Amino acid sequence: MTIEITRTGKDSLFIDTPVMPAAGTFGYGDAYRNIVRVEKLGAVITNPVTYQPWHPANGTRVIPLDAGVLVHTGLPNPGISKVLSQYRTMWSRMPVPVIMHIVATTPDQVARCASRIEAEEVVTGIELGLNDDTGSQSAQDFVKAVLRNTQKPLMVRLPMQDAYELAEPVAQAGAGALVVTAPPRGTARDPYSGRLVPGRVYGPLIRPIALRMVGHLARRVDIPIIGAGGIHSPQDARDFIEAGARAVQIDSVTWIEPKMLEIIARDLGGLTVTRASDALADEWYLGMGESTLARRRESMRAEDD
Amino acid sequence: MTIEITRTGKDSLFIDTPVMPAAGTFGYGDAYRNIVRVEKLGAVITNPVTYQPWHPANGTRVIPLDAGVLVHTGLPNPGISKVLSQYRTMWSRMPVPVIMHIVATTPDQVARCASRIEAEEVVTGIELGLNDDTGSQSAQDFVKAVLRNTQKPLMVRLPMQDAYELAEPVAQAGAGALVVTAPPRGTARDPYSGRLVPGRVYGPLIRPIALRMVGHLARRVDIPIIGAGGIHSPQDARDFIEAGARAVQIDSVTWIEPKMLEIIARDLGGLTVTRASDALADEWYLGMGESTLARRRESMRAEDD
Amino acid sequence: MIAQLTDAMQQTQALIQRVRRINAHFQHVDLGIEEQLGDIKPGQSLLVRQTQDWQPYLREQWWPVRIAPNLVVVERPGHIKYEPGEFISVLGPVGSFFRFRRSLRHVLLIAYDTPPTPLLSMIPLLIANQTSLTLVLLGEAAAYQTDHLAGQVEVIHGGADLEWEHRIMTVGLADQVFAVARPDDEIRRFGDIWRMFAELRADIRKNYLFGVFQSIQPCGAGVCQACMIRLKQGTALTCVEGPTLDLSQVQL
Amino acid sequence: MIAQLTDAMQQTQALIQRVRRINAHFQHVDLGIEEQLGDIKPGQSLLVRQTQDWQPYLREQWWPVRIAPNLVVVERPGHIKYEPGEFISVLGPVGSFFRFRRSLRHVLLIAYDTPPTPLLSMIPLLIANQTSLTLVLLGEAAAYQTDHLAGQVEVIHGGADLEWEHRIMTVGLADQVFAVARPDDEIRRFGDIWRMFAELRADIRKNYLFGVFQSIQPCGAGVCQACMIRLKQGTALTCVEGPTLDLSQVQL
Ligand SMILES: Cc1cc2nc3c(=O)[nH]c(=O)nc-3n(C[C@H](O)[C@H](O)[C@H](O)COP(=O)(O)OP(=O)(O)OC[C@H]3O[C@@H](n4cnc5c(N)ncnc54)[C@H](O)[C@@H]3O)c2cc1C
Ligand SMILES: Cc1cc2nc3c(=O)[nH]c(=O)nc-3n(C[C@H](O)[C@H](O)[C@H](O)COP(=O)(O)OP(=O)(O)OC[C@H]3O[C@@H](n4cnc5c(N)ncnc54)[C@H](O)[C@@H]3O)c2cc1C
Ligand SMILES: Cc1cc2nc3c(=O)[nH]c(=O)nc-3n(C[C@H](O)[C@H](O)[C@H](O)COP(=O)(O)O)c2cc1C
Ligand SMILES: Cc1cc2nc3c(=O)[nH]c(=O)nc-3n(C[C@H](O)[C@H](O)[C@H](O)COP(=O)(O)O)c2cc1C
Ligand code: FES
Ligand code: FES
Repeated sequence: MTIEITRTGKDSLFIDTPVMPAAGTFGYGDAYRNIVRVEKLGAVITNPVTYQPWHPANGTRVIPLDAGVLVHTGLPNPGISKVLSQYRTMWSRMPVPVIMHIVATTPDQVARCASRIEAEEVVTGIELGLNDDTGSQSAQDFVKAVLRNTQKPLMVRLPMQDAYELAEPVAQAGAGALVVTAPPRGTARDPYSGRLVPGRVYGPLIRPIALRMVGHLARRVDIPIIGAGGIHSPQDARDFIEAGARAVQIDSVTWIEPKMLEIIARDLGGLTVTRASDALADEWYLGMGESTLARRRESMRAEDD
Repeated sequence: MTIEITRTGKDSLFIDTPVMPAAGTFGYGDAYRNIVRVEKLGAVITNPVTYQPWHPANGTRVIPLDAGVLVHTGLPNPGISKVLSQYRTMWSRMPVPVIMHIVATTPDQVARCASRIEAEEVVTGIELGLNDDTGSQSAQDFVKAVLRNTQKPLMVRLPMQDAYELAEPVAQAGAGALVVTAPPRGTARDPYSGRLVPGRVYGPLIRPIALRMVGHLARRVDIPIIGAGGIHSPQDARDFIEAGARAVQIDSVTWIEPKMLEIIARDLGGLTVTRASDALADEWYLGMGESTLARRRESMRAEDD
Repeated sequence: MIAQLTDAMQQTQALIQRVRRINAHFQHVDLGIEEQLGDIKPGQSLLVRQTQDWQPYLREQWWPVRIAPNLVVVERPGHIKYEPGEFISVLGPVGSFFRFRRSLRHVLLIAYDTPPTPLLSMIPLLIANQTSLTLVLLGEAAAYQTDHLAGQVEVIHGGADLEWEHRIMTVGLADQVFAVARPDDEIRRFGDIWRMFAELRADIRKNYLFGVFQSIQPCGAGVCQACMIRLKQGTALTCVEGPTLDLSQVQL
Repeated sequence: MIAQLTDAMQQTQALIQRVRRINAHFQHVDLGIEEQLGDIKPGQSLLVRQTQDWQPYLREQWWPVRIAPNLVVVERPGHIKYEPGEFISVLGPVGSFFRFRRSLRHVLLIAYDTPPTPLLSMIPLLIANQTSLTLVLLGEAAAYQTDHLAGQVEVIHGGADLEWEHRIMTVGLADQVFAVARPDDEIRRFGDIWRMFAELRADIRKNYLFGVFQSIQPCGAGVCQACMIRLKQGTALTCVEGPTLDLSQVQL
């Protein structure tokens, strides 16, 4: 299976499996090396990177919600130069394309990021993350700033708040694909400090809202859409494909059940694991078949009798 | 306590308690008469009404989600004439203002609804529900269509999808207050039919997104904002007030725990019930103090010993 | 159809007093109920929450199978664990009660691909009234074990094709028929039942063939409109006018 | 600070083998662990999920108090019910292990307004090494009952004001100090502890006073950045470089 996930042209991006991690959920590609077999994924999207280093936000970072979580980080990262020097070698060994997520800070900084990436063979493409409250004009400026400085394929991740408004302008400006959408911004009360904390909201309830956006926008824009938002199972991922997405990004479930990322990728890649007994050695995953613990439990039960 | 919830002027709307049910969660005002003491609420918002009768949607109506639910009804209602003739008498006995929610179908039909309501003494105000995908111009046309035909105060409920975009134009067109926001549209798979079902998403995870919108818009528009979206407890409601809302609407928790609507209203109305022993007779609610069942449980336990 | 308004629901609590396994698949749970819940009548149900948090979000609909003063016995799937002494949150009574004809000699109950639980609360009442009762289990309903039912109930196991032994006779005898069907495709299945009766009888009169609807009920109070059924004339909310609707009036 | 990269975490399961009440507030749970989880070392923790659904959403951080081959004993609040025979989902090991000085004669443990649980896994190791141990319980930590701790651990109850008997002597004796503080305001409380030590000692050298951080960890794998702590130079992720950080390097 080969899937073209950006608009057709000489710089189009092809992947083998229509599943990849969302920026911010998979680090720079090696954090889950003992859990997720990266070669089963379509691509790796890096954590968000800015031109300059960014420091972590102050105050409360995490507020548990019902079936979800609000996270507030301030998007800390050591800046693009440090990230490239630290991960270049590791990325050169990646079995799948590496797509760098860059944050739309200013068109100038974004342009510099793009030209830095243009020089890096190990990076296959760019994902540009637009901030909430970005207007159409400004979004187009960001896209053009990237495209003027690189030939690499460009995906643009739309903020949920303005996805409907930005989709067409961003496509017109030349983006190769749209990621619909980033986790929405929210505010929640920190039960300890008593303060209202801003952040991003993650969890399964985001999914129906994102799925509706994907279904809606897939009929309106003529570049590929990559669906994202609260996907927590293979069926969820297939729903996005059915609604019109060319591929999907998996977000916070990777934090909670990292193996789920690979399970979804195998499923949509046509490698569904259905039974323990038929599984190839490398297809075993948690909960499948025999284990020493299962035997230990049996002996516990035998002692009870 | 008296709170002005629409912009100051001769037709402003005053309420005693900054808490009311959201349209669609409280019927026409009497469904919960044995559970919720209406006089503790600030106002009653009716179920959404259209000029013509609307029929129910086909297909699946309800899809349970994690900590939430997707509901798809098609907004059935018997049309404004039937609603008025059926409920006029009951509303005349309501101890708090009745605000009719009318759906923005066409400016012409909305204008007719407004002039029908203008003639009804029992209805104190209008809440206009804008549909998703309404543009700014069209939203202003709807608002003006209402205002040309009534002197009654007008609240406008913004769709979540376009709340940021519509807030200012709607305020400029003369709306007395904004309700931020209606439950967002979403899509979810019906596990039985296998179909993707469109509808509205309800649940606690909406709250941080809505709360952020309220905090954001309260600093940008100069008419009162009524906060709504996934409020499930008195603390949630107070969060919206702290973020800048003049009052709040309580939505789907009323379906699940109808008494919570009154508990929130009492709390924000300054009538917090803290202990069973001090509660006035009418302040008793589920789980407070003595009950015949508690005694019955004691005797079950005594038998066990 | 004009709403048969029952008295509005209450929100209160119930006490799990006793739990008995009745067969491989089901258990009966005795619920002690508060006086304020009022008189629950056969046909009405309860909307129950056991958790303090919001998962699951919607209440479960619990069907009484026996009703006594201050006590309701409900039939629940056997794999769920209920602890005697546990309090649960209850909304109810939900819906309208069964309406029986004045002179009633024989009632036919049909369960089609679903357990007959929602029908069972009428059994004690009808037996006390000397009404004879036949329960037909069709399709997947055949797996329902009936040893716990009163001996007076004649039980017939039919096939998946709405066929059973002596069908013409049982249908001919019945003064009223009450059916439940698997809720994921209730309207279609009630349509199957309707057409089956229409083949057997020249005309199906009013107040004869009823469906007991198990639509998911987000509110149970007539406000959310999610349980609305299209009638030939107008609409009905299964949580208020239902769960039992005359199938001659429903748009099948 | 350059990341002390431990080997990356595994996702696997553990078996609850035994549950013992150790005092009024806590229980010890014996977890049988899969070989693939590898060697867990004192200082590391596990991220655990018991539910199949998404409520609660985040994993709980479980702190070992004793580590043996294929077995980890964790200390959990007493009011939660764990069933022997139950499987739980485990991510781990999380974080880096405690680093001790080569010649270590006395270690001081401080729990400030929080149970000392995250510190306890070093006790068996240090006792085996003939290191003497003092545990000071400050503020709300005084409610922690210590009867289950090894007799070799000297326990001192202090006040809410960071005072305790023979404080100057205990601090003077200690070669290394490890502290936990209530997580809702950890940085401020570690600041209190730092200032208290700064009053007692002319200068606080590196590798002497450590904080064991209990930040909420959405991922535990260094990817979500939510557990990031500002250092005087740069930053540290408590889930990778922590949970134990040298307080002389932390921006307090
Ligand atoms: C799964 C996941 C996916 C992500 N995807 C994206 C993405 O597609 N695009 C993306 O940009 N980030 C992405 N990020 C980063 C994330 O969106 C947030 O930016 C990051 O988590 C910090 O936001 P916060 O709400 O935690 O903190 P905040 O305090 O809200 O962020 C810090 C401050 O920085 C501001 N800010 C953020 N970005 C900019 C900017 N570009 N220009 C000016 N100010 C800015 C915010 O408005 C805020 O005031 C992702 C993170 C995760 C975990
Ligand atoms: C708690 C609650 C609050 C509500 N608040 C509002 C509100 O503030 N404003 C409001 O309008 N409704 C409100 N409603 C009604 C609700 O928003 C939905 O309109 C209703 O539930 C039907 O939508 P649906 O998604 O279930 O069905 P859908 O099938 O999505 O709705 C039927 C169709 O009607 C279309 N439609 C809806 N309104 C219009 C319109 N005005 N003009 C043209 N087409 C239209 C929809 O796009 C859809 O295609 C509320 C309902 C509830 C339960
Ligand atoms: C050039 C630049 C650098 C920034 N660096 C940081 C940073 O290091 N950490 C951070 O949390 N936010 C950083 N931000 C985001 C600012 O903090 C943000 O614009 C400010 O907090 C107000 O935004 P808000 O209203 O969206 O919260 C940076 C923004 C810009 C434009
Ligand atoms: C005048 C008018 C009457 C409508 N009546 C109904 C109705 O009775 N039931 C219903 O579900 N939707 C009704 N609708 C909404 C239409 O069904 C809706 O516009 C159509 O389904 C397409 O909208 P969508 O793309 O948002 O789904 C009505 C819309 C208008 C403008
Ligand atoms: S369940 Fe809400 S109207 Fe019937
Ligand atoms: S918990 Fe996610 S980076 Fe530490």
